[in-house]
Amino acid sequence: MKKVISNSFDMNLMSKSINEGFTRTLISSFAIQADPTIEALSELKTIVSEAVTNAIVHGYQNKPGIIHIKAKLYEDKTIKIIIRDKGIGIPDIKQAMEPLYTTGNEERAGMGFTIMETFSDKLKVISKEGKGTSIIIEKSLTEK
Amino acid sequence: MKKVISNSFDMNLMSKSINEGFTRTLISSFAIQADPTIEALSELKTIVSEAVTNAIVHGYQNKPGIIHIKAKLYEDKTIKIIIRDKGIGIPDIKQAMEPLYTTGNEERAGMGFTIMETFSDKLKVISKEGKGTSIIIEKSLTEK
Amino acid sequence: MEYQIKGKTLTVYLSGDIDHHSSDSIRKAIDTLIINNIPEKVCLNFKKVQFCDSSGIAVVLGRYKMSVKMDFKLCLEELPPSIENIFRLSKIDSLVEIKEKETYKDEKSYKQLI
Amino acid sequence: MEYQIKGKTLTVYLSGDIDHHSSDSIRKAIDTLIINNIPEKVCLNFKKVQFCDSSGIAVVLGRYKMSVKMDFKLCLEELPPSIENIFRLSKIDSLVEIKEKETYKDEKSYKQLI
Ligand SMILES: Nc1ncnc2c1ncn2[C@@H]1O[C@H](COP(=O)(O)OP(=O)(O)O)[C@@H](O)[C@H]1O
Ligand SMILES: Nc1ncnc2c1ncn2[C@@H]1O[C@H](COP(=O)(O)OP(=O)(O)O)[C@@H](O)[C@H]1O
Repeated sequence: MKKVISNSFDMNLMSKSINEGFTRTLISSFAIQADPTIEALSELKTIVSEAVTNAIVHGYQNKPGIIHIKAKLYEDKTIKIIIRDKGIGIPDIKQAMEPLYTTGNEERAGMGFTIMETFSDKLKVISKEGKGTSIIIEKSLTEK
Repeated sequence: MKKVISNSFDMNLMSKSINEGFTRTLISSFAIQADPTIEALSELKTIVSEAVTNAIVHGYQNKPGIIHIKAKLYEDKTIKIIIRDKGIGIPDIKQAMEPLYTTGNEERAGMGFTIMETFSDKLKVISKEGKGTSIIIEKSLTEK
Repeated sequence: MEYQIKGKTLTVYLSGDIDHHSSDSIRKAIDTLIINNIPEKVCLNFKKVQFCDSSGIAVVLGRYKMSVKMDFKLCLEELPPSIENIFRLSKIDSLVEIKEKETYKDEKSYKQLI
Repeated sequence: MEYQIKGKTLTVYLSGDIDHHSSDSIRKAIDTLIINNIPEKVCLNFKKVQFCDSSGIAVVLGRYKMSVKMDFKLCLEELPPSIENIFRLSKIDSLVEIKEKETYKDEKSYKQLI
């Protein structure tokens, strides 16, 4: 059955670390329209924070770039979020998703993908070297 | 002198009245990066609320549509916001901007433009009948 | 939204955000209270209002028209500065009594005294 | 960020959001405190932390490595449930002592007794 969209937006945003907090506020004030549980909202903020940080740190290597964020809220109180960068891309997605794997410095723990996977109902990663990365997340905002 | 941009985003959002509150949160969590005065932030939220409401109520006549929001934050702590709809447009902008003038029902006070003008440093309205309306606002976020 | 009826005075304690999205239900709630209680005075208290734009002005203007028709006095109470600002812009203060917090307090203690 | 030194124990009271944006200054502030005080035990208190993602995990893992090198004990205090959740995910609890609020309280009163 096709899901009915109750609200949606899409946004282009500068790749700056100050926008990590901004996108968390953005996504929670959007998702709050579905009257989510506190836990679901907290998990959603964490997912978005991880994905946006990865676009900034890994995708664009802390250099200027544009992050694209798309969100759809459905009548069944689920949310779909796509976070996309046109950065360096991921050569080996399977390896990248392993817990503790990181190409970053001591600032990174290699736990971003593990957290995103644990907190979302569906997680899809599409990436092409030199082209960029898209993270597609689906999550229910109600009691499990 | 050309102003230096410190942050920017642009967004497409569904024309729904529930998004009036969402865009207020959006703009304040963006503008807060410039460490604004409480008064400037409160005025900015009001400006955006009026412009977005107008797009929903007048531009799209409460029917489905997309509202486009673009915001630029400058290093000198000023903000520029463009709110655009592709709705019915304004036939006579001068008349529309008069205090108490409204084509709406008793839900409207005809004070939207007056408030936007009072609270912003610069306000520009571009509109074409049948094509849509753009509101361009510039505002300093520091002490006057 | 809460309300209080004291003698012939209805006080409606508004709260949250008053914008186009919320104004319809606020308007309906106030009108139901007025119609059910036929007060001689209606006070709208803004102390707990977080945000108010010109849709809130329209709510007040509509209740003012109603007050003329139904012959009651309308007053606004405890306006936060930013809201008082936009109400003065639209000259609402020339139509409707705006009670300062002090006046309000004094009147209350006065009522308690008599 | 606040801190307290009691005997050879340094407690750092973290606050606000711990993310990639803020983690660098948090890391530097903790390290300066450690280097200036050469404590035997370092407790990171998370009571006032509003948000923490994997960048916070990296901060803790980094301080753990430091604790091995510089020979001090590291512990985490008063973790909000959502943060404890992501710390357990990354198995930090097998490296670092996680003090429950209760234990913490008990120990404090104990210290005050002796
Ligand atoms: N948007 C991205 N663009 C390029 N590489 C990425 C991106 N996201 C993740 N990666 C790669 O996947 C690895 C693991 O990511 P993650 O699990 O989030 O941990 P961390 O961010 O701490 O490194 C990263 O170190 C990086 O090599
Ligand atoms: N985005 C828009 N699209 C079409 N018409 C508009 C738009 N914004 C404003 N107008 C016109 O200008 C009039 C005055 O607007 P405003 O001062 O905001 O008062 P109000 O919204 O209360 O009517 C509106 O009644 C409408 O006719």
